[in-house]
Amino acid sequence: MRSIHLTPRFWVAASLVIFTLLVGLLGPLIIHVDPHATIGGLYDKPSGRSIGMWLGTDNAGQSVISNLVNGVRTSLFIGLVAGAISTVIGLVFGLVAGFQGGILDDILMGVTNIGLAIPSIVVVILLADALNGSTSFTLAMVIGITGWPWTARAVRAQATSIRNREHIDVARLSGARWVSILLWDVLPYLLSYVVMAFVLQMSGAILAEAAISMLGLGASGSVSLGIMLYWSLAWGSVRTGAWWAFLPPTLMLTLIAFSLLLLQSSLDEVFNPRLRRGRSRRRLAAVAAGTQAAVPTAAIVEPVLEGDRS
Amino acid sequence: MTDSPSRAANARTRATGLRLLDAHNLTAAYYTPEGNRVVAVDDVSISINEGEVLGIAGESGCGKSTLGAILSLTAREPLVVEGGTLEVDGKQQRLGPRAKVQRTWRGSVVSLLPQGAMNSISPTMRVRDLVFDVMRAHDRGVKRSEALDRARDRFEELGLPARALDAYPHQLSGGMKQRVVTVISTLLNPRLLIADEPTSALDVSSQKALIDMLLQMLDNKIMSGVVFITHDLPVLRTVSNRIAVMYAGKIAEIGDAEQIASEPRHPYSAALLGSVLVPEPGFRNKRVKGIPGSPPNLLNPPSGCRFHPRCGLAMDVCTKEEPPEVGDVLRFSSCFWTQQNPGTPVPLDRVIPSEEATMVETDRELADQLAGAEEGAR
Amino acid sequence: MDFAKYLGRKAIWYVIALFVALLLNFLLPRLIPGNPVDTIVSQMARGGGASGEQMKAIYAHYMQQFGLDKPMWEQFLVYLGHLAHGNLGTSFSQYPTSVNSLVAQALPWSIAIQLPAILIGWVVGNLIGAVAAYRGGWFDKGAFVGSLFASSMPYYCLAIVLLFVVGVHFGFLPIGGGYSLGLTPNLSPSFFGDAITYWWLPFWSLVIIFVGGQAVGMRSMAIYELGSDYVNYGRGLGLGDGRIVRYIFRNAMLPQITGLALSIGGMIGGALVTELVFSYPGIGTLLFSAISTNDYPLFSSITLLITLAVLAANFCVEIAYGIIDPRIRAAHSGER
Amino acid sequence: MSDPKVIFRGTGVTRRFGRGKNLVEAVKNVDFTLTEGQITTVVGESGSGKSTLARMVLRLLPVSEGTLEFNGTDVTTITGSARADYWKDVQAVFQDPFSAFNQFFTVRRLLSRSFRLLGERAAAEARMEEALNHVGLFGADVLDRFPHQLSGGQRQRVMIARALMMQPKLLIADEATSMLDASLRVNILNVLTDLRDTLGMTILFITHDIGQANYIADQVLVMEHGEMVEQGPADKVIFDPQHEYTRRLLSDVPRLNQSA
Repeated sequence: MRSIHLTPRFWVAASLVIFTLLVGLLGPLIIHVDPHATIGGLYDKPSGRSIGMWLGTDNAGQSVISNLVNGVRTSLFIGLVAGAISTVIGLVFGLVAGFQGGILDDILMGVTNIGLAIPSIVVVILLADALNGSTSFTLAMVIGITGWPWTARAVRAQATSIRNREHIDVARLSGARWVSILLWDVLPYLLSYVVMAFVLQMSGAILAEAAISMLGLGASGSVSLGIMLYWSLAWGSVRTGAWWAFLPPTLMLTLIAFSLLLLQSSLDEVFNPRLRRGRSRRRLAAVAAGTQAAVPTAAIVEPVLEGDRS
Repeated sequence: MTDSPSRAANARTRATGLRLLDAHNLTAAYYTPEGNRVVAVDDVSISINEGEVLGIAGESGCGKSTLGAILSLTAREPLVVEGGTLEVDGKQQRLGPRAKVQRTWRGSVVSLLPQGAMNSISPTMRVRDLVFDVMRAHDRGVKRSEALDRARDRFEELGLPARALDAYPHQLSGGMKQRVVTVISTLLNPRLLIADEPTSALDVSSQKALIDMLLQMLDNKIMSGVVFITHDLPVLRTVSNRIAVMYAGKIAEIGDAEQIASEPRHPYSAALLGSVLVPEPGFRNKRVKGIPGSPPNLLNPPSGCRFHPRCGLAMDVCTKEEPPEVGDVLRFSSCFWTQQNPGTPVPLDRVIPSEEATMVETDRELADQLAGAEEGAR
Repeated sequence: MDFAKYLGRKAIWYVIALFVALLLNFLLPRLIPGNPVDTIVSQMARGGGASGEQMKAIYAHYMQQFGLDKPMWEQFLVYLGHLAHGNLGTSFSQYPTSVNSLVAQALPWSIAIQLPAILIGWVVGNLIGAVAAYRGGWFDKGAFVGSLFASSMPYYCLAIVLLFVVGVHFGFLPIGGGYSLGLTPNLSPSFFGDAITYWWLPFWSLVIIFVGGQAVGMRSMAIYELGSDYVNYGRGLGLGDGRIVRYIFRNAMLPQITGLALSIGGMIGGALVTELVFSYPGIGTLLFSAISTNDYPLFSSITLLITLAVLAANFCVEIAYGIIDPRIRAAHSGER
Repeated sequence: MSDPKVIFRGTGVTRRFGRGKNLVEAVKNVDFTLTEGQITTVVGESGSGKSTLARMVLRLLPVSEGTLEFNGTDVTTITGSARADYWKDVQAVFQDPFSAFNQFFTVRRLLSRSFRLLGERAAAEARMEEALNHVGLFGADVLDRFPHQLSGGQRQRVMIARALMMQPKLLIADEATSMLDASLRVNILNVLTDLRDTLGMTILFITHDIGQANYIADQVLVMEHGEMVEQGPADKVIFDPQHEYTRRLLSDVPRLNQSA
C-alpha cells in the first residue's frame, strides 16, 4: 500500500514493548523457580547465590524475580484479554451504530453513554468483589467488559464520518451487501485507529488490574505485579527499605505503561503522516492524555458531550 | 447590464506604469517527510505596476498558491522559501532561509486574502476583535473605539453591513464572510493584496459581488495593486489587467489580459484557454479539446520546457534546453516555438494532437463490439 | 426553548444512568453467595467481640435495615428509601458507627490532596503543553517525552517511588498517615503545620502525573490549532506571535476546561491507591479497609459516592456546553 | 432521435430533512422527465437541492413525497434485490474523484465488485476491459493500481468505467467534473457526450457551472432553493431564459470575451 514512514520514536517504543513481551514470555522459562515456593526468609537481600535469589525474597520468602517475570506474564495476559474484549465490543458497537445510524445508533449510543457516565473502576470493584475469589481470566473479563464504551464512541465518530464518503455509495451501487461494505469499505479505514485504541485499552487494563489487586480484590492465588505490590505494601517493605520487593514491579509497570503509550503515539504518526496536525490525532491524543485516569475513572476520558447527535 | 467590465476598464486606465512591485528569482520548495525536495516555484520573477490587477492562472499543482504564499510572506513548513527578493517602493525584502522578515510588512505592505475564508477567523472570536487586533499590531497606540470606528466607516464605504463586525464567523454566510475577510485584509491600506483563490468556493453571484468590491477598493485607492490567483480563467479575465499563466512551477506566459484571452502566445495558455467552457452559442455542438496527459510530478520535472511532453509543437530543443523568455518583463512567453514564429498565432490544432479523434474511433469500434456482446448475452 | 429540550433530554439519560448505577450498587454485592448478614455476623462472632444477646440485636438490626426477609424488589425500594434520606447505613466492621460519619471523616482528606493537585497540575500542565507546542525545538521534544513519561507512569508507582526515595531513603518527610500520632484533627494552625508535612508526598505524586497528562493533551491540541487557517491568516495580517498564541489557547482551552471539570468530579475515586501507599486517612484507605473486613455497607456506599460525583460532574459539563452557544460548539468541534 | 421516449419521470418529488423547527425542504415538489438518449443537465447553486435530487433518483436517499418512474415502472420505494436490479440500469459517477475510491482497493478489486450483479465471471471480465477502453484506459495500465497511483482525470475515468460495466440505460453524473482542472474536465465531458452519441445512453448531469451545461446538455433543468424554476431545451433555457433566477445566473457568469 502506501509507503509507511517509521519514525525513530516508533522504533524506541517497539523495542521497549518487545522487551516486556520477552520478559513475560521467556522470563518464566529462564527463571525456572516456582513463584509460590518458599526459598528463603522474610525479605532476604538479593544475592547471586541462585537464579531465584537475584532479586531476593518477598515477605513470604518467595523468589521476587520469579514472581516478577510470572507477574509480567499475567499482566500481559490480562492486558491482551481485556484489551481484546473491550476493543471488540467497542468496535462492533461503534461500527454498527456509526454506519447504520437511525434507531440502532440511538440505542447503542444510549447504552454507551450510560457506560461512560458510570465510572468503570466502580463497576470493576463491585464485580471483582461479587466474583469473590476470581482468577486472572475472570478479572480480565471484568476489566474488558467495563472498558469498551470510549472505544465504542470513538469508533462511532469515525464510522459516521466514513459513512458520508462517496465510496460507500459507489460500493452500494456496485451491488455490495451491507456486511461486505462494513467489512471492506468501513473497517479498513478504522483499522489503524482500532489498533491504537487496542494499545491504549491494553495499557489501561494492565494498570487497572494492578490497582484492583492493590485494593485487595486481586485474583487470589495468582502471581501478578499488582499482587506483588499489595503484599509489599501490606508487609511494609517500603518502610523497611526492602527495595527489591517493591521496586521491580513498580518499574516494570511503569515500563509497560510508558512503552505502550509511546507505541500508541508513534503509531499515530506512522499511520497519519498527513494528519499530523489533523483531527484524529487530536481525538486520540485527548484519550491518551486520559488513559492514566481512564483506569481509575474512565469517565474522565471524555465527557458524554457528543452523546446524541441532534 | 453588469458594471464589472466598465470597472475593469477603469482599472485599465488606472494602471499608471509606475512600478509597484518587483519580485526577483523567487524559489520555494516543499520538503516531504521522506526528505525529498519538491520545488513548487522555481526561479520566478514578476513585476506589477501601480493600480494593476495581476492574475495568476494555472491548474492545480502548478505553484500558483505557493507563489501567493511567498508574495504574502506567509510561507510556512513544510514549504520553505529558498531565495528571492521583493522590492516595493524601493524598499527591499530579501527572502530565504536566513532572511528576517519584518512583521509589519505583513498586512501593511503586502496583505493576504486567503483561500476559503471559512476558517480564517478563529471560531471563538468576533470579527471586531480581529479588526482591533490587526490595527493594534501595526499601531500600538490605537484605541479600541477609534479602530472600530475606522472599520465601521470602511464597511459602510464598501456597502457591507456594519453589524457584521459584531458577528462570530459562523454567523456569516460564505459570500459575506469572504467579503468581510477581504475588508480585514485591506484595513491597513496595504500596497499590494495577494488574493489566493478568493472566489473559488463561492456561487457565481457571490463571486461577482466580491470582484466588484475588489475593483471598487482599487478605485478608492485602498490598495495599490492586487495579485489575484485562481484557476478560473473567465474570472481572471474579468478582474485582471494582466495575466500570468503558470505551469509546473514556472511562468509560461505573462501578458495583457485581453491579449492572453484572445491570442495567447504560449501553447499551454492556448490549450488551457481552449478548454474553457462559457455559456455562449459558439460552445454548443462544438467539440472542445482538453490537454492530454497530466501535469508533471515536480519531484522529478521534465527536462527542458516542462510542457514539452504534452505539447504537439515540441521540438528537439524543447526537450533539452530551458525555453527563453520572449518579450519584456511585463509581457513574455517562455517558448521556443514563439521565438521561432514571432507574430504567428499558436495553432491550437497542432498543440493538441489528434489523440482525441483516435479515441472517438476506438469508441465506435468498441460500441459495435459491445452491441454484439449485448446481443450474445441475451 | 431549545435549551430546555436539550436539558430535558440530557436529564433523562442521566436519570437512567443513575438508576443503572444504583441497581449495580444494590445488586452486585448481593451476588455473593449466602446471606451477607449471616456471613458478617458469623465473622463477628468468630472475632468473639460480642455476646449472644448483642449478636441477636445486631442481626435483627441488619435484617431490618436491609429488609432481607423481603423479596428483592422490596429490598431495592428499602435501599432507595434509605438513600433518599441520606442514610448510608451502619458499618459492619465498626458497629455501630454510621457509614455517613466514617465517610464524612475521610472525605476532606481525599479532597485535600486531590483538589490542589488537580488545579495546580492543570494550570502548569497546560502552560507547559502550550509553550512546548508553540516553541517547538528541543524544549518541545524534552517536554513532550517528559510529559508522556509522567502521564503514562501509573500514579501509584510514582507514589511508591517518591515514598521510598524522599520518605524512607532520605527521610525528608513523614512516610505514612495524615498527621502525627497523638493529635486529633482540628482546625488549629499547629495541626495544619503538622498535617502539611504528611500532605506533601501524596500531593507531589499526584501533581506530577497530572501535569504530564495535561501537557500532552494541551500540546497536541495546540499543535492542531497551529495548523489552522486562522493562524496563517493572522500571520499574513502581521499579528504578533503573542496575539496568535492567545487565539490558539482560547480554542485549545475549551476541551481542557471540560477535562478539568471532569477531573474534579472524578476526584473522590481518582487516587484510591495513592492514599493506600501513604496510609493517608482518605476514602481510598477507607475503601481498602472496607474490602478487607467485608464491610459492605461501607464498601457500596463509597462506590456509590464515587459514581454520584462523576455523574454530577458529567451532567454539569453538559449543562455548561448547552449554555455556551451550540453553534460555537459546533464550530469548535469541527465538521460534524 | 425520431421518436424521443421518456425513460425517467419524477412527479411531485419532495425531500425533507430534520423535523420540527429544523425542518428543511431540500427538494420541493419537483416534476421532471428524462428523455432517452439525451443529456439532461440540472443547474443550480449550492443549496439548490440538485445533488439531493440526484441521490433520490439513484435511490440512495428515500423520497419524502412524490413518485419516481423508470421505464414506466414505479421505483419510488423499491428496496433489496429490486433495487439491486434497478442499479443494473441506473448508475452514477460522483463529485470527488478521490473519496469515491476505497483507497484500500486496486482498480481491479473496485471494478470486480460489480461481478455479483453481472453474473458469469468470464463475460464480466471482458466487460470490465471494454468499459475501461470506453473511457480511454487500458486494463493492463490501471487495473493493478491503487487510486493514489492514478491522476485525477484517470480516477474519474475509472469511475465512469465502473458505472459502464453495468451497461446502464441511465447514467447520473453528480458534479462529476467540478473537482477537475479545466483541461481534464473537457475530456471527461467528451467521454460523456461520446457515450450518448455512440451508445445512445441517457445521462443526468448535475452541475453548478452553466458553461458546462451549455457544452453538453440537450435539456436543462434549473433549480433554486429546492424548486425547479425553469426547464426546457438547452438552447432555449440558456439563450432565452424566462425565469428571473436563470437570467441572473447567466448574467453573473464571467465571460472570457468581454465584448460578447
